Formats: sequence, C-alpha cells, structure tokens
Amino acid sequence: MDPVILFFLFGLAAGLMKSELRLPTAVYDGVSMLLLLTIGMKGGVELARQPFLGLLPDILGALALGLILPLIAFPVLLKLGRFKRVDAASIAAHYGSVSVGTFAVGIAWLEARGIPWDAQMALLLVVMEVPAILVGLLLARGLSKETQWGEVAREVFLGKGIMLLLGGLLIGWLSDPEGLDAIRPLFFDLFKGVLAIFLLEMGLITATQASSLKRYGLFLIGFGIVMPLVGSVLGSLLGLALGLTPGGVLLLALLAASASYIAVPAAMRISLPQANPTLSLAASLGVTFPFNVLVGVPIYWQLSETLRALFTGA
Amino acid sequence: MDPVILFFLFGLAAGLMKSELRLPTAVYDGVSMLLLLTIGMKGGVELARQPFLGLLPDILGALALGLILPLIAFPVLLKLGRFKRVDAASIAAHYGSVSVGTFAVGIAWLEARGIPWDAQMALLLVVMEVPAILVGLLLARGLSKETQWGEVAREVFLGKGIMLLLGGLLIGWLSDPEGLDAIRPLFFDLFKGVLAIFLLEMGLITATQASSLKRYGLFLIGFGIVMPLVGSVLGSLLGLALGLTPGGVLLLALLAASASYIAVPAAMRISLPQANPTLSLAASLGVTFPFNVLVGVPIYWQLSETLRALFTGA
Amino acid sequence: MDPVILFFLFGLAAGLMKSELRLPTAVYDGVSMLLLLTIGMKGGVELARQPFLGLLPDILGALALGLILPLIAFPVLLKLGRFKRVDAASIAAHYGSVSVGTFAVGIAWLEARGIPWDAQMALLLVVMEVPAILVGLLLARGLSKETQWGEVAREVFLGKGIMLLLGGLLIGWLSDPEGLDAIRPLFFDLFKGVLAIFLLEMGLITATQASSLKRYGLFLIGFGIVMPLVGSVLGSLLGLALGLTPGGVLLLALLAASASYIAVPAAMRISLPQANPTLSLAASLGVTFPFNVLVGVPIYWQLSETLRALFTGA
Amino acid sequence: MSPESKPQIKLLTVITETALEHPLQRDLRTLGAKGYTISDARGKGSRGQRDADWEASGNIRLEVVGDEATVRRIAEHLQQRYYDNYAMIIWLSDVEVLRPGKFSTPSSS
Amino acid sequence: MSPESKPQIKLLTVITETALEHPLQRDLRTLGAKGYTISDARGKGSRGQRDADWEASGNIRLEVVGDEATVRRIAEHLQQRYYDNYAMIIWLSDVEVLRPGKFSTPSSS
Amino acid sequence: MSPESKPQIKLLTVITETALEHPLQRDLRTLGAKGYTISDARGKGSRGQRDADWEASGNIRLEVVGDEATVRRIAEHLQQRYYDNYAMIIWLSDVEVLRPGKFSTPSSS
Ligand SMILES: Nc1ncnc2c1ncn2[C@@H]1O[C@H](COP(=O)(O)O)[C@@H](O)[C@H]1O
Ligand SMILES: Nc1ncnc2c1ncn2[C@@H]1O[C@H](COP(=O)(O)O)[C@@H](O)[C@H]1O
Ligand SMILES: Nc1ncnc2c1ncn2[C@@H]1O[C@H](COP(=O)(O)O)[C@@H](O)[C@H]1O
Ligand code: NA
Ligand code: NA
Ligand code: NA
Repeated sequence: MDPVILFFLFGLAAGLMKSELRLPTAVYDGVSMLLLLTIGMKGGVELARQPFLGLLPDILGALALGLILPLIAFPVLLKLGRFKRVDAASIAAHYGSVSVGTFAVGIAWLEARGIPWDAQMALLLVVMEVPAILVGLLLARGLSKETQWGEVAREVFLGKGIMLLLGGLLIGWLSDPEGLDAIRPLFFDLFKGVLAIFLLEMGLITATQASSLKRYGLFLIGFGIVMPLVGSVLGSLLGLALGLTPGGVLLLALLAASASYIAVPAAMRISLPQANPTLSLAASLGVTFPFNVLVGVPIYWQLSETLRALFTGA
Repeated sequence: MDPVILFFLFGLAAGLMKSELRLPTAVYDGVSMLLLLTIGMKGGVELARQPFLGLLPDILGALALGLILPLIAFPVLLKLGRFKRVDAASIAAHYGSVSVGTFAVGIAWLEARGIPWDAQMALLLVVMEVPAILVGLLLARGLSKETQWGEVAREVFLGKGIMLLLGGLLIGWLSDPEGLDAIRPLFFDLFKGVLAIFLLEMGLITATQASSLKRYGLFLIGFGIVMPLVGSVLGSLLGLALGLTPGGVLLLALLAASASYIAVPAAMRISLPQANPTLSLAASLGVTFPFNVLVGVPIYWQLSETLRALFTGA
Repeated sequence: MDPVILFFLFGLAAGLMKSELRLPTAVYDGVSMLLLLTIGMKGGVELARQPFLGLLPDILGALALGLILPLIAFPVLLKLGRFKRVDAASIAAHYGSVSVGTFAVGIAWLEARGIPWDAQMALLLVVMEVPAILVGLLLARGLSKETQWGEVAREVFLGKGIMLLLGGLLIGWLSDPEGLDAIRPLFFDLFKGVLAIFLLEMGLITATQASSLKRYGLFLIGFGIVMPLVGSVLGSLLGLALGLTPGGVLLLALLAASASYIAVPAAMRISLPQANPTLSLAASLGVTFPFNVLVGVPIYWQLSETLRALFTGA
Repeated sequence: MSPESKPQIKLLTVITETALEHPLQRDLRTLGAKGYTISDARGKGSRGQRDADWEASGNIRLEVVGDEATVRRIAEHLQQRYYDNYAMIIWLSDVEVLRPGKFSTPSSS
Repeated sequence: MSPESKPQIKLLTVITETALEHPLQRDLRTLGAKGYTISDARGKGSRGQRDADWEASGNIRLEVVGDEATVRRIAEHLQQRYYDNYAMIIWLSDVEVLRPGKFSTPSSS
Repeated sequence: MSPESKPQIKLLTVITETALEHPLQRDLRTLGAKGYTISDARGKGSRGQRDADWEASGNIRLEVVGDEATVRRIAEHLQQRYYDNYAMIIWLSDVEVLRPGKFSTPSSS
C-alpha cells in the first residue's frame, strides 16, 4: 500500500482510539505551507515552459464548475436533507470549492505512476477556490445589503491558502531553472514525505469529526459520498471537453469531487455566522476527504478513462 | 568526532553556560516525532522482508528483561541509596524502560560503520517500554486497589511515543517499496541531521539537571553509571542467547542500559504522584543519557563482542 | 530570477497587501537556527582544511571595521539626521554590526555562480557582531558607571545568534568528514530552500516597517541606502588589503554593508532602553536589508572587482 | 482610593473563537478601547469542546482594561453582535490600574 | 447588583503542571463545571522553576467561572487531591458575567 | 473572611515586552515575590501594536500573587524602572488564595 495513505489511516486510527498523538500546530502550519508553495511552484514551472495561449477556456470552465456544483448541492441539502437554509448554503459552498490536500494526494498518485498532467491545473485549483463561496452567500441571503462583499473578497483572497498557491505559481513561473534546482531538495524532494506528515494530522482531525457524524446521521454520510461522485463526473466531462491530458482530467475530476475544509469554513464563519460549522466540517472532513483519499482517486481515474473512451472513441 | 555527538556536547555546553539558546517546543516535538516514526519504519521495512517466525522468544526475552531490571535497581535504591519507597520504585521503573533517543544514537553509530542489525529491534524497543512501569507501580504500592490499572495502560499505550513507534512499524511493514522510496528523502535521508537537532536540545535539557544533581549528590551519579553497565551485560547476554547479529546484540545492550525520560516520567507523574520527579530525571537525563551517548555505545560494543567470543568461542 | 529573491518579494508583497500570511514563530525560529548552524558549519569545515596561521590580521581587521562603522554613522545621524543622542547611537550600533540573513544571501549568490570564498568568513561574521554594540553604548552614555558591561556581554555572547554560529563553527571544525556526510542532507542540501522560507518571512517582517518609514521619512531611507554603500567600500578595501579571494572580498563588503536586526536590537532594548527601537528597525529592516538583498549583492561584487583592478592592477 | 475621587476601572475578559480575532480588533478600535491584550486559549463551554487541535478550533482570551462606561459599552456590543452565533463568554472584574490617568476621560489625559 | 438578587459568580484560577491537563478536565466534568478555559504558562513557585523548556516542565493556567458554591467545591477538591504532590496554586476572585443565567442553578436555565 | 483576620491578598498583572522576561524575573527574586506565572500575549496600547509577529514584537503577561504590601512594592518598582521606556501596563485586583498561609509573612509559614 502507498505509505502516504497508511499515514492517513494511522492518524485516523490514533484519533479514534483517543490517543494523545497530536501534531504541534506550528508543524502542521509549516507542513501545509510547504505543500501549498510546492503545488503552486510545480504549476508555475510548467506554465513557464509553454505558451500561455488557450488558458482562458480552462479558466472559464473551472469558474463555471465552481458556480454549478453548489447550485446542484443546495436543493438536495435543503429538500432531501431538510437542513436550514443557511446550513444548506454553507455546505453547498464547501462542495463547490476544493481541497488542496486532496489535490496533493492526486498529484502524488500520478507521480507514482509516471502519468503527466497539464501545467495549468494548479491555476485551476486557485480559480475553483473562490466562486462557490460567493454562490453560497447568495443562496443563504440573496443579494442582501448586509453582506459586505469587500470584506468577503479580502478574507478569501488574502487568506493564507490562496496567497501561498498564487505566490508559489509566480515564483515557479519567474524563477530560472538553475535557481530552482538549488531549492529542489526542500520543496520537491521532500514533497511526498511532507504530504505523509500532513495526512497523519488530517487523519487525526478527521477522527474528531466522528462524534458530529454520529449526531447528524446517515444523510450527511450519503451526501459526502454521492456528491463527490457527481462532481467527478462533471469534472471529467469538462476536462475531456477542454482537451486535457488524462492526468489533467483526473485532477479536474478530483477538484470537482473534493470539498473545502480550510478556506470555505473560515470565510463562512465570518460571513455566514448563523450556519453551523460542525455540519459542513463533518461532511467535508469526516466523509468526503477520507473517501477521496482512500478510494476516490482510482475510481475517478477509471471513470475518466471510461468517459474518454466513450466520447473520443479512443 | 561524530558531529551528532558534537551537537549534544554543544547543547550541553550552551545549557551549562546559561545561554539563551532553546529549541522552540514545536520544533523539538516535530523532531522527536520524525525520529520515532523513522525508527519504527526502519524496523517495519525489515520485518516485512523476512519470515515472522521466531519472534516470540525475542519478545518474551525483552519483556523479561524489562521486568527484571527494575527488580535489580529497586533494592539498591532503597537500601544503598536510602530513597523513599516511592522514589526508589519510580527510579527503578525508569531504568527498566528504555530511551528512544539513545536507541537512535545506537542506530546512527551502527549505520556509520555499516554494521547491520536485526529487523525486530524496533519492535523490542516498543516491548521494553511498558513492563517496567507496571513493576514500578507494584513495587511502590503492592497490588493496591487504588491503582487504576486501566488508566495506567491507557496513559502508556496511547501516549505519543508508543503510538508513533507502532504506527511507524506498521507503515514500514505494509508499504510498497516504491512508495517508500518517495518518502525516503524526508524520513531516511534526513535521519541523522534530525538526530543532531534532537541531541542539541537533549544537551540543553540535560544541562537543566545539573542543579538537581548537585543537590542529590554522588549516589545518583554512581547509580546512573553503574546501572546501565549492569543492564548492558544482561542485554548482551540475552542478545547472544537469542542468537541476534552483533548489531542486534549491541542495540539490546543499549536498550537495557538506557533509562526512559519521556514515557515513564509522564506515567509516574500521573500514577505515582508522591514520587519526586526531579530525582529520576536527574539520574536518567542528567547522568545515564549523556553517559550512554558519549561513551556507552563503544563500551557496550566492546563488551558484547567480548561476551560473544567468550560464549560462542568465535 | 533567483527564486530565493522571489520568495522575499512575495513576502514583501503579501505583507504590504495586509494578507493573513504569517510563518508560525516556531517555524521561523527553527529556520533561523538551521541557517545559523549551517553557516557556522560551512565555515568550520573549511577552517579545518587549512592552517590556522594568519587569521589574526583578518580578525583584527574585522574588529576594527566593526568599531569604525558606527563612528562614521553616529555624527551623520546626530547632525544631519537630528536624532536624539541615544537614537543616533543605537542606529549606529545596528550599522556597525552585521546581518546573518544578508550574509546567507551572499553565500547563496556565490554558490550559484560557483565562486569560492575564504574559510574564515563565518568567523569574521561572528567577530563583527559584537564591537559595534559596545561603541553604541559608549556613544550614548560615555563610560557611565550605569552601564552593566557584564550584563551586556552576557546578553550578547550568550544570545542565540552567536551561540549557534560559534557552535556550528566548532562542530564543523571538529567533525570527521564521513560524519558530516551523514548530516549533509539536512544542513547543506536544504540550505537554499530553508533560506527561501526565511526570506519569505523576512519579506513579511520588512513590510511591517512600512508605516514606521512613512512616519520617520526620507532621511532614514537615504541613510539606509548610503550607509551600506559606504560600508561596502570600506569592507572591500579591507578585504583586498587582507588578500582575500574575490568571494571573500564580496562577503566582507556585504558584512560591512549589512545592518543587524536581531542581536543589536535585543541588546539595545535591554542596555539602552531610552532609544526608540522602531527607528533603527525601520532603517535596518525596512531599508537596508531589502536594498542589500535585492540590488546590493551584485553592486558590491562589481565594486569589489573594480577596486581590485584599481589596486592590484589585475 | 475613595469611590468618588476615581472612576471605577474595569477589566473585561472575553473568551471566544480564534476566527473573531480580526473582527474584534476592529470593533475595539471603533468602540474607543485604549488598548487590549490577546492570548491563545482552549476550553469547553455550552457550545462544545474547543481544543485548538487545528486552526479553526482554538479560542482566544481577550482582555480590555478601561473605565466602567467604555468597558460596559464594549461588552454589550460584543454580546449583541456575536453571542448568538459564536462560542463566547464575557466577564467583568474590578481592577486598580497604576497610572490610571489614561483611562479617566473626564479630567486628566 | 444587590447581593440578594444574584448569586455571587466567582472566577477560579489554577496554575499547575501540564501533566494534569487531562485529569483536571475529567474532574471538572464530574464536579459540575459549566465550562473552562486553559492556556499555557510557565512560572516559579515553592516547588521550583517550571520553564516550559520541554514537555514535562510546563504549566497550564486553568480558569473556571461559576456560582460560588460550585467553584468552591471544585477548588477544594483540586486542593485536596493534587496540592500535596503537584506544583499548584489556586485563587478565587469576584467577577460579573454577562448573561449569568447559565451559572445560577436555582431559578433560571 | 473578616478583614482583620487575614491580610489582603492581591494579584498583580503586568503586560509588557517579551524582552523584559529575564530582567523581570531577576527583579521579582530581589523584591521578595514568592512566585510568578508568565504566559505569551500580544496586544495594542499607547505604544502601538505588538503583534508577536516576530521575536522582538511580542508581549508577556506576568502574574504575581502576594500580600498587598509586597505586591504594591513590586508594582511601584516596575513602574518606576520600566514604564517610561517600555510598553507596559500594570493592574491589581483582589483575590482569595486557597492556603494563603505562605503569603502572610507575620504569623504563619
Ligand atoms: N464556565 C466557564 N468558565 C471558564 N471558561 C468558560 C466557561 N464557559 C465557557 N468558557 C470558555 O468560553 C468558550 C466559549 O464558551 P461557550 O460559548 O459556552 O461554548 C469555551 O470554549 C471556554 O473556553
Ligand atoms: N505567588 C505566585 N504568583 C503567581 N503565580 C505563582 C505564585 N506561586 C506559584 N505560582 C505559579 O504556580 C506554579 C506552581 O506553584 P508552586 O506549587 O508554589 O511551585 C508555579 O510554577 C507558578 O507558575
Ligand atoms: N487598555 C488596555 N487593556 C488591556 N491591555 C492593554 C491596555 N493597554 C495596553 N495593554 C497591553 O499592554 C501592552 C503595552 O501597553 P502600552 O505601553 O500602552 O503600549 C499592549 O501591547 C497591550 O498588550
Ligand atoms: Na468541489
Ligand atoms: Na533500560
Ligand atoms: Na555593518
């Protein structure tokens, strides 16, 4: 088995056993920062290698995906799940946005198999973080004057996650290759080890969602599994339509399937405080994240290859 | 000289000079976690390579060693050292258990010399952490009803140290070799550098024991040197009896010689609060740890080789 | 562009945009410690390779430079800048001392170009940290009895920075080459990546000086640029007089040009509390550090090469 | 120290979610606090365990010293604005500030 | 604010060894505390310097707000159970809690 | 709890720059404090924002419990020695210490 996945399972088991194992916050923060910077830089390096032409359709496609996904999730949560309006809107926003940890697992999975992916994927990751937040706020309160959109934008764009991804992208883009070689040992060679440590902590955090899950029951579990499957289909189709490589299609499917557990919760806590944060975290962190990491990636690979065969006849 | 040892001496000197040098707690915690995981994984990788047969005698032997060592130490501390019953019991428990930092130094010493060791040593390390704690509690209070054995077991088994060692073992065991290659740069290539940082902090901590040592005097110093020598003889003999490789015999001698300064103090503080924690820390951290790290390892190597020649005629 | 510089610019931009990006204190501390140890060790390794003869002139020269620089800066700050006596003295002390972060950037710059430098530079770095502090205190209060020189010396010599540099020097000096190879992956291979992280945080910190700069105006900005230029000329000349290699001359110019932002502020806060710390930090951190890192290094290289041609006729 | 000579100085202590650190700082500026102190904390209350295990689950401990009127105004504002939707507890106590001059709006400072 | 209308609310502050964090949390649950706040600390007292240099040598600072009876019961329990064997100091002070309803067991809540 | 039976015990709280941690510890030793507790903090006051963003810009929160005379002596010393040149705020409050014996110099301990 891939040790990276074993680290996640180990964290999950330790957490469920209520062990005292815990990563110091500073270590977890440091590890997350490294991942975000590295993912950004990997993207930036590739972008520098090829013409910038033709990225606009990809960006618009990713934007659209980020807008549509919460619109699919919202009525389901409201009608079937019988959640309050604000809670349905907040959960929907989580699923329209993306998870960088999940994306990192996807990258590691492709790297382990030597499958390349499209340079712009890191950029699309950034693009997909934001729109669902706006949709979520609109769903919750309409075009209410109360919403301080400037505030929301500041909170999201100046948040740690997007800053590091964009910063990494720009650094990767503008750096000379020899310069990059000198920082490769820290940012690139350690990538998978750092991801392992990150997943250990994610396992521990996932375990803390168990009690919320028990309380809020089966519907959230079902939603947390079905919604990513729906997302992965849409993501695959968009990837194929955009003509991405197989690796790129997988990553877009994974982005669509993943749910935010950092940027969106933080934005919702400030902009939509009436929404219960434990609901959305239980779903995105307690169900969807482990589902994607443990079994989702190969499923989406299979799915995207099947769809490719169907549509391209290849 | 080995830079790893120089890092320890540097920390010790800086501490004794009352410099302001200090590792941030989060860095120390992170570094300890890496060491524990790596040691576990190194063990697990080897275990995966060979048949599991024949480990039971080793495990039983290690358990016995962990039970016998505190029984040797206790009367000496009570009669010769004139310590209170609870203090004698607590110190005895520290010496029956083991120190992972010391074990890591032993591994680095063997690696530097290209001497292999037996796969199960990391497992025996885990096995030897616990029994002495139980013996210590029994020595202090007999089979008193007051002792909440369930509590004690939870505290010990779910503590950070054992969790990480066992987790590492399992991850190493179950991982595919290619997967491990991808995390090697962080966990294996950095091992000795990380050990150096760890020993720097250990030197600083050791220095904080100087004042306690001054107060509690010569007996503790003598005990902190003689007891590991006794332990190393028993450990060597057990290793030879179990038919371990020379590297394995050294590591078992070192485990027996080492005294706990993390797991046991934490367990004693909760389960035997009347025992004075500065006494046992002064001995295990202020005397035995530096003794083992600075001069013990080569002595035990010599010793174990001599005993091997004696008994096997080789 | 060199990614290391891009990391600094990224931090600066993020800081000026008031993003929430911030390195956890423990990570910043850990990263600084690694840099200091590595710089010390790099120096120590080289010192071990060559005869110790002839270092005395270099040490005396560096000491003299550290004494002269604040004597040049002080009257300018007092007369032209119209600062209070204590503030002029404190700022002068900052510019007589050195910045390890700047030195690290210089080393990385030389390494990237394959230019060697003299082994003793790390030693001279240590030598130049201290004397300016004493000059600063003397300038502020004369040989006042109030000054507890013992205290000052303790504060400076036992501070984290000098301890780690000296410790690293000694470890590098006394270690066997094979031993060093085993810790190379952490301390040497990661050096430039660690420097990148460090500069990211330095950019963020530099940005926090913007408001002080606005308040204290143009003089500080001018001083923060002209003073390093003056220093670099003196440093270059001294380096040439001492017969250093081109790399060594550059590093000495850079040391003279750099201003302390850790050791001296800490010492001044305790020993000269009447001095306003925001003034000296605004200059050294808000102006001189970015100037040296962004444009200073190549300027000083050009300068030192020109001076070399002038004086040696080479 | 007779009650008529000095206005009562109060210490306001607020324990709440880390997410509110920035918004609270803005509020304090608007509401006329002369200063504040923040430290990190964890805890448990009517809205569950807040373990500081990770970013979103920590608490902060905010302290504001000031004259009674200002401090009560701040407390009431925070309660009204945040209490319903955030984990939060607020308490007041009497303190004596050395150099209280800066907190007494009427006469000095 | 007349003493007969409201029960006195007290703040209990305990400084003790980090090792007691989990046991104290269990005790608080048993003894009926409605909540608590913990932060990290270091210090010095009759049982020596506790520098937080490493795991075992740090302190925690525990705060519990509640009605006087509950808080005194907790304080006495902690003192009895831990004071002899652990570094520990306990103090009480008067506080006024906004929305104190939840702390007054008799009438409301 | 009648005022004549017990001397008043006070809690002194000081928020100041991290740079003063060591000097203050020395002062407390000299001035006869029986103990102290320190934790890390950040904040804002008349001398600007202190964000703890990096080493030199953090605050500490120092607490000393003791009999009124000792605590006032300490407070006055700190104020005199540091207040002009360092970010610092000092306040006092009444506390009741369990086992206050060790703080009352006259009779016991
Ligand atoms: N009775 C209490 N005593 C001390 N701290 C409390 C108490 N109740 C709540 N807290 C703190 O305030 C935070 C929010 O409380 P709550 O809104 O009741 O969940 C908790 O996480 C605790 O840190
Ligand atoms: N007089 C005091 N004022 C403030 N904190 C104290 C005092 N005495 C003790 N402490 C704190 O309580 C902890 C335990 O105290 P002790 O049991 O007296 O060693 C110390 O490490 C300090 O953090
Ligand atoms: N009114 C206040 N309430 C609470 N804390 C304060 C107050 N004023 C100042 N402080 C704290 O004391 C530190 C120094 O204050 P100052 O000397 O006024 O800048 C600040 O950084 C704050 O942490
Ligand atoms: Na998604
Ligand atoms: Na042992
Ligand atoms: Na200089």
